[in-house]
Amino acid sequence: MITRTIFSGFGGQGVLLMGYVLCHGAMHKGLNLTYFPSYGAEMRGGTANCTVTLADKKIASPVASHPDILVAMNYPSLEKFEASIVEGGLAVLNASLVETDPERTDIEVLRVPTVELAREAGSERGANMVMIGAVCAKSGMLSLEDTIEGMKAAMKGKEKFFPANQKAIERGFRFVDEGK
Amino acid sequence: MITRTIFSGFGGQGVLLMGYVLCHGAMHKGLNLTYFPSYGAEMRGGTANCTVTLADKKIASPVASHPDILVAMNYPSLEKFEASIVEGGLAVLNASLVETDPERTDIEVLRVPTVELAREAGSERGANMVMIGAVCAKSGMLSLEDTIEGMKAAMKGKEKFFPANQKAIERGFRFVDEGK
Amino acid sequence: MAKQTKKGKITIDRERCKGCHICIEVCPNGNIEVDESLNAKGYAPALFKENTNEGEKGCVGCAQCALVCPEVAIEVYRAN
Amino acid sequence: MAKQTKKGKITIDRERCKGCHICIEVCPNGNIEVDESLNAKGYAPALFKENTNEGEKGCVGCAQCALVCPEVAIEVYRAN
Amino acid sequence: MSAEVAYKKVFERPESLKDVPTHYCPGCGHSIAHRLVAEALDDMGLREKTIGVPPVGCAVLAYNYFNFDMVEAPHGRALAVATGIKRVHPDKFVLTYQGDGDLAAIGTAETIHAGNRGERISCIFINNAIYGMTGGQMAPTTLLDQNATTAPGGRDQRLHGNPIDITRMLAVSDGVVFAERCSLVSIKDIRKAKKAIKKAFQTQLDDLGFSIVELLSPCPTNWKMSPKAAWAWVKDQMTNTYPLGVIKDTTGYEDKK
Amino acid sequence: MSAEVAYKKVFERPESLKDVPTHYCPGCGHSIAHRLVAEALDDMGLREKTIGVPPVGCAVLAYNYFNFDMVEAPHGRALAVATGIKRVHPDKFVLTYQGDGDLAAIGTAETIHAGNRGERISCIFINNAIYGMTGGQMAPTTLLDQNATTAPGGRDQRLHGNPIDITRMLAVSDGVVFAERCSLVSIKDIRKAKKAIKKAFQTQLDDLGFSIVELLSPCPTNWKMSPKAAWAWVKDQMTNTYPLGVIKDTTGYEDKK
Amino acid sequence: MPIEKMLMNGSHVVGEAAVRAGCRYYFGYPITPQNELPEYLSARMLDVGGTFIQGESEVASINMVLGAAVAGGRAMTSSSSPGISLKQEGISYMAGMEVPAVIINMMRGGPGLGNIAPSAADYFQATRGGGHGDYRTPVLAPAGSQELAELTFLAFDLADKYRNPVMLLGDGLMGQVMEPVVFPDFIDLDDLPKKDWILDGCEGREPRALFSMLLGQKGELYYHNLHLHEKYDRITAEEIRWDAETPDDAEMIVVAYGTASRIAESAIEELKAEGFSIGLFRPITLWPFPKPPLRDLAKRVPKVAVFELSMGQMVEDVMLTVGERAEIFFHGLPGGIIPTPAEVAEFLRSALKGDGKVGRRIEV
Amino acid sequence: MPIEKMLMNGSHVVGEAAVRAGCRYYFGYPITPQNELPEYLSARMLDVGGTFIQGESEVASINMVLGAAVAGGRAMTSSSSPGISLKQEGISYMAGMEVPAVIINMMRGGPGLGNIAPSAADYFQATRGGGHGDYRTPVLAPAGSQELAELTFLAFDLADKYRNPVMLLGDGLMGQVMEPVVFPDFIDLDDLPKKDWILDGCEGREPRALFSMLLGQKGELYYHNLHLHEKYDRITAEEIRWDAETPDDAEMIVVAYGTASRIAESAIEELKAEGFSIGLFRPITLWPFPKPPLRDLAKRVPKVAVFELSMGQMVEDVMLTVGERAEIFFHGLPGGIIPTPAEVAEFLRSALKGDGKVGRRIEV
Ligand SMILES: Cc1ncc(C[n+]2csc(CCOP(=O)(O)OP(=O)(O)O)c2C)c(N)n1
Ligand SMILES: Cc1ncc(C[n+]2csc(CCOP(=O)(O)OP(=O)(O)O)c2C)c(N)n1
Ligand code: SF4
Ligand code: SF4
Ligand code: SF4
Ligand code: SF4
Ligand code: SF4
Ligand code: SF4
Ligand SMILES: [Mg+2]
Ligand SMILES: [Mg+2]
Repeated sequence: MITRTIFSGFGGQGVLLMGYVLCHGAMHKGLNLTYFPSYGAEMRGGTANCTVTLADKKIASPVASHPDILVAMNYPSLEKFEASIVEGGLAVLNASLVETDPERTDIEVLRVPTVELAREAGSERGANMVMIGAVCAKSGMLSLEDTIEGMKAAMKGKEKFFPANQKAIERGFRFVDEGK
Repeated sequence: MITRTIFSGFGGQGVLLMGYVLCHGAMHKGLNLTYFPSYGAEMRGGTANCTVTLADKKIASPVASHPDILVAMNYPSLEKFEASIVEGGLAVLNASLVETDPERTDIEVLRVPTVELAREAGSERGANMVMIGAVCAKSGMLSLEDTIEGMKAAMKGKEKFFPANQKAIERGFRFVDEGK
Repeated sequence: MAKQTKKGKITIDRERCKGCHICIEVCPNGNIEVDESLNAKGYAPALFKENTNEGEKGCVGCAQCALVCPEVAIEVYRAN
Repeated sequence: MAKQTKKGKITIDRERCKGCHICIEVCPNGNIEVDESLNAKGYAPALFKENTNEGEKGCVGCAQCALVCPEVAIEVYRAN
Repeated sequence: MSAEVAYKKVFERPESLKDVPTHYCPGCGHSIAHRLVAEALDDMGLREKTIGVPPVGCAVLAYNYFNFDMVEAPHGRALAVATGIKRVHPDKFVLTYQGDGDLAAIGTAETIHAGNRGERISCIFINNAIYGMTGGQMAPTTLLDQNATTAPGGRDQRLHGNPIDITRMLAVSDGVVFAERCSLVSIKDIRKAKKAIKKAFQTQLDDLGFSIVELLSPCPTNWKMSPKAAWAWVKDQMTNTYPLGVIKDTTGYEDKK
Repeated sequence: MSAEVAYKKVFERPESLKDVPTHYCPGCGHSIAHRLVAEALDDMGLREKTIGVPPVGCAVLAYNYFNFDMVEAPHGRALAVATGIKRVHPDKFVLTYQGDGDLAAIGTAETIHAGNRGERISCIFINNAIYGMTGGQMAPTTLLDQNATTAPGGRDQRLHGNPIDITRMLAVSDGVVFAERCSLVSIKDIRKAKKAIKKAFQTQLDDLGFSIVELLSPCPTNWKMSPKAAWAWVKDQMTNTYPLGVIKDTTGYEDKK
Repeated sequence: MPIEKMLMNGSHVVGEAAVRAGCRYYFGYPITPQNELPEYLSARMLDVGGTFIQGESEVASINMVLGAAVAGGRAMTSSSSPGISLKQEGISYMAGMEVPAVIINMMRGGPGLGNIAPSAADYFQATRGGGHGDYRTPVLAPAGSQELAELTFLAFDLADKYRNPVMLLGDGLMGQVMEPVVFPDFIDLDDLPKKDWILDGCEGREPRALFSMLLGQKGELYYHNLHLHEKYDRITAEEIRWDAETPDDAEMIVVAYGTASRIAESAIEELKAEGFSIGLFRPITLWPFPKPPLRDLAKRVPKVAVFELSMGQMVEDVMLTVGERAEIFFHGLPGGIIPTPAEVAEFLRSALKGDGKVGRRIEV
Repeated sequence: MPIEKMLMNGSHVVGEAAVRAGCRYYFGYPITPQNELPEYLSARMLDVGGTFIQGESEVASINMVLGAAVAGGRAMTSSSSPGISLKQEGISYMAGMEVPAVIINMMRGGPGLGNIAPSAADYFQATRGGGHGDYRTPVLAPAGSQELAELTFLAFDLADKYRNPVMLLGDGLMGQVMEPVVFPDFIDLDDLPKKDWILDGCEGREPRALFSMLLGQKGELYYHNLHLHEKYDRITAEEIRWDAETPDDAEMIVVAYGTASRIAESAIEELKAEGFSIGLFRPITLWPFPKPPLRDLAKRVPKVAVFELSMGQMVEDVMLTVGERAEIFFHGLPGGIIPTPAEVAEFLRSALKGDGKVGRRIEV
């Protein structure tokens, strides 16, 4: 099994953190992984993205020509990566910012109203945590427990945010399970 | 025809100038030539030497493994280069400083009392000019005229020394011609 | 609140503006405010108060805001 | 000319000496001279005047010569 | 209504500055310094004879913003490159625009010697006490106790030495005829800075020697402050270590007046 | 006869100087500077804890003459090399011995920043206003109108700039706690120089900071003068451009007395 | 205790590994994309009582390393391409004086300032000696975080074993990527063999001198160079390292190192899925280049495909190794972009077909 | 007028030739064995109204050259091995920015400070780019004073023609040796093609910018490198130069350049006198290396003997050219001594016998 996920969005949307949470969750689960953040050439204020690869065997390239999953937190991200998703792949869209649907019909699409759900869960700032929860739930990459563990490991030192983040992650899982 | 000459002696004995005179004389005569002064590694106050190669054809190496002529202005020079002279080659020794004779018997030897002859010719400082005169006369590399032209070209800008040097060179030639 | 002729006025290029809000700091007459609606780059740009409330001095065209604006996003006009 | 006991004396390593002759310059009592016979390196070394003429003060062991000698070729002795 | 009144423009973008957005962060001093340099060149009619050398630093892209000839110099070598240019075009106006790491760290030798040779070059020195472009490492100009990514816990005198005052070192050379330190964080300071820049430029036109204007400049991003706080930090902290004012002036301009 | 009198030796070669001939020219200041450094180390009992860094310059072979550990540094980098050594052995005594080209030209940045960091290193700076080893090219310290093989007709201010005074530049840094300029061309000067060297060494032992002693030193060969004339030239010419004396002293030693 | 996996980016991995390998002296000047390394060490050295100095330049930094190493410390510096160019004189001196040290080059795209996207265009500089003179430095090319850690250890050991500078050649991408790493244990500095050549003051022994200038008239420099080359021959004989997976029926082997080898590996997986039989030969030591094992492979595999993040540098070593034993194909990407497995797969298909659509055939 | 022969040492020859070739801007830092060159130019530039600046360092000097060249002048610098190492970053920038300039390297023995006896151990650095990134600089290797003069002219012309730095690779011996030289006439600077890319103020035109940093997301750096390599391919196709004298019945050809080729020539004369038939192949451009002509020769001559003043650098280009077409023998002398024809003759005899007594057989 090998799964390549690209997280993409504005600088401020906590995109890299989402990938980081997924990585730590996968470590906790005992998977191999690589985490490749975009860097450099993209200058200040631009969009950020990272590629996370999970596998039960050795991972070759940390760069993905064709991601299995695209997590698009804004529209430019969808535009940029839609074409590269593998046939039958998954696109998880931040419904709060991305109105339009992908053009491709050969991929599955999940729309997550991250901001609204986060507000419900306590604070809009948890939008990215809602998203990672939804992504893990939908893709089955991580269980709820592993995801929460991943969040805790990824945010070591910032313990005061754990409860709020956990709520948001759980909300993301519930959204997938209950469809709302 | 190709003739390789090594001039060697103390720093102060005008060794490089002798070679320089020979070069300019040869240029005047229309020969090809290369001039290779020792440099660098030998540090201050040490001995100086230069290799002059004259030929009527293109000259390959400016470095001589086996000189045809050695001009030794002091004993260390004889010691250093004697072995390398070609069979049947010529060693011209500064008799004023070099008492001992070469060990080799397969080379011709000319002993020139440069200081005494220079004194005769006007000034001890002309010892190196006496020597170059003797060397050219003995080897036939240059005529008296070419040698004097060479001296003038080599010392361009120092015209005031021309007459004294010319005397010394002539004395060197006479020494070879007349054997005294 | 009454509209009134001002000695001066400024225009702010809201897309060029990076929302550092230094201009707001320096305007002696408080004629600039924060525009909460973000610009394309995601900054909250500065907004010139076209209208001044009773007692407010209004823009005098002193150009201090423009002088400090790092983005050269402000042009200043003075009534002649 | 008469030999006489001197307050001081120096020894000059003539082979180490490079004939800069600064010592000759600084000796307050003119006790050092140039040795015209060259040393192995071809320098005219400094020579200590063992004997002093009438009226000459002679070496006092002040070590000024040694202090300036670049080659550390001079050792100085003083009578006790 | 204001529409009825006629207005005339009293402040607009100088011609020496292209009408394009910059990549600088909000509240960055580079942007203001760029405008001042451009205004000075406009005022003095120098744009078309100017050749500028930007640094490697946050201002590396200055050639995208300035509206005159420019050439990129390797990090720290702007003044060596400028020296080559000026010797070919003594009749043209040559300026360098450099950061504190570029000018006072890797470029120390080039800076000191261009000044000492009295090269007819004007140097704009942006001192923000940090390595901006590379992400906030300690600069030789970083203040004591100031945080930097390579000075965890703040700059420590014993470990890192004191903030360097290279402008005062330059002032030791006779070849340096004008050196002033200004800041960019108040109306008054900005006006002063522009005057200093024009004076520095004048020394080159008058063939007097090397001139430098050091500009204390906020870097909100790497100082991890709001623009407002950064501007205040320059005024309250930086100027203690780097007092403002003329450091050297042998132009004799004042006397002439 | 003097033989009858007993004499005791009052001046001999210091232990820190090997008993071998040097390659220096007659009347060269390097030789005297070597002796003074050696005497100072002997007097202070430092020989066995000393690590020295010679320059690339005429003194490149100093490791053949000094009787303690030494490592060759690339040209101009002695103070960077010494910094590495001192950080590994803070308890050892580290000195550099550098020429004016080495320290004030190619090594400018290393010099300025070692001083600014206040490295606990003592620097002996031999200023002979010329590139000796390479055969008399102009140094940054070459005096105006002084001849050099790369300054035909003498150093020209407009072409080459003024002689650099790097020791005064160094003095700008707080990390530099002691800087004195001495010369080597008279009994008095030589005695002064030795005192200065010992004081510079003491600052390192007391962990105060960076210290430098600049020694105006004759180069008869490349000045094309007799040793006597060269010594006189230092006194009459060099000291005008480079006045002797203490340039900086924040050791507080005097107060303590 | 349980082996603990750590998740950190490549630059931090090198920093942590260096500290565990006994490095206590770091000197460097910032440059992207390797700033995370000095940043990490600026804090880490405080923990372990080591020295971190941000030099005033790369030139100063490499010479501080020289000084610290000569004083007996395990010392290192790091930079990226332009900064490494500035260190060449210092590296040549260290090689000449036989001073051990570790130099990290997290390559970026060039020439000049270029940009910081992954690139491997400093192969010639690293393996042929960008500095002057006849010297060599072992060059280690990790292909992932675990190897970054292990080869950092190896770099310090080789440096001390042969008294020679050693270079670790990574790239910007490697410095950014995070993978779980299991670090080797801290070495005990006291366990390291004592160095009898270092400078620490001559108390109780004869003074020592270290230098690279050899003026002697008896050919001292000549003989020193012969001595150095005997050492280089020993290193060549004893220290080559590589990684190879080659099916017995392989139609082709791909030669690639570092990040390029990771991309190539994925491309090979693609082609295997398409039914091709392809091997991968990954040099780990770039100098000495693992010639014997590659030459043996070339005897039984008809095609060799070389993929580099440069316009063609390592390919020369492949040519010098393979000669005419196999067909050689090359595809190179100059810096500036992030390479993808898809593009490499294209090249491999083209090489298999020999249609020359992507990359080119190389004639020796 | 009669062609006048001049007798001056090699360093002066380069200086005079540079001035005649229109060079008016020299920037350099002293280093033996090439000081006679800057010394000559410090005076000569005053005559011709040019600029001579002794930079504060090699790094400063190469960047002054960059500035002068960007401003449109014919500019040059010179140094010897350690100084050239320090110029590598600057050379990489000039290559990246396509700035024409001439760099003279009068090689000395290394590594490190070494000594100033003739050596040719900077071949790799010169031909493979000692600097970072994928770039090349044409490298010209004169073998005597006349060629020093002519190739100095060529260097400036190639630099301008291709907007690229060009290196002239000599050695200390060549700089000291005097041979009669006939100089080409002074060129008229106004005859040179106008440069439409230089910086001289934007009066009456759009401002220009020159830079090597290419951050663009569309692969600007990638395409720039492709552009550079098209240029390098053009140079490789059009500019190779060599000198060959090969009897039809040659048993062996000797490959050597620069001073080594002069020594080898004398050795060959010795062996010819002994009745052997031996040719000499002398590369004049080291990059691009004259592969086609050498490869043709290798097809008909059974043995190739390579002689270098290094431990073996150019020999790699010979191997890459000759492959297995001929037996390759190598003999190298590291720096530090003055090589003699006698020793080379020994090597050639040994190579002819194939007894491996002197030098060694090279397997590709
Ligand atoms: C030779 C070299 N070394 C290091 C770098 C990396 N680098 C780029 S800019 C910079 C320093 C930036 O700081 P500063 O000069 O103060 O300019 P700022 O960004 O603060 O305006 C450094 C170290 C480089 N590009 N080249
Ligand atoms: C990188 C490098 N550049 C240049 C040189 C050549 N070089 C050797 S010593 C020297 C300068 C000598 O002058 P100085 O430092 O004043 O020492 P001095 O000989 O006068 O005592 C130079 C330029 C070198 N060895 N290495
Ligand atoms: S100063 Fe300029 S950039 Fe800042 S907020 Fe005001 S208008 Fe915007
Ligand atoms: S011009 Fe003056 S008054 Fe008007 S907005 Fe700007 S600062 Fe305020
Ligand atoms: S000072 Fe020393 S070297 Fe000079 S002459 Fe006197 S003894 Fe000789
Ligand atoms: S010790 Fe004094 S008196 Fe004696 S020779 Fe020396 S200088 Fe003269
Ligand atoms: S990092 Fe600092 S200096 Fe650079 S642009 Fe941002 S604020 Fe300005
Ligand atoms: S050249 Fe000058 S500095 Fe060098 S040894 Fe001779 S006199 Fe001393
Ligand atoms: Mg800065
Ligand atoms: Mg000097």
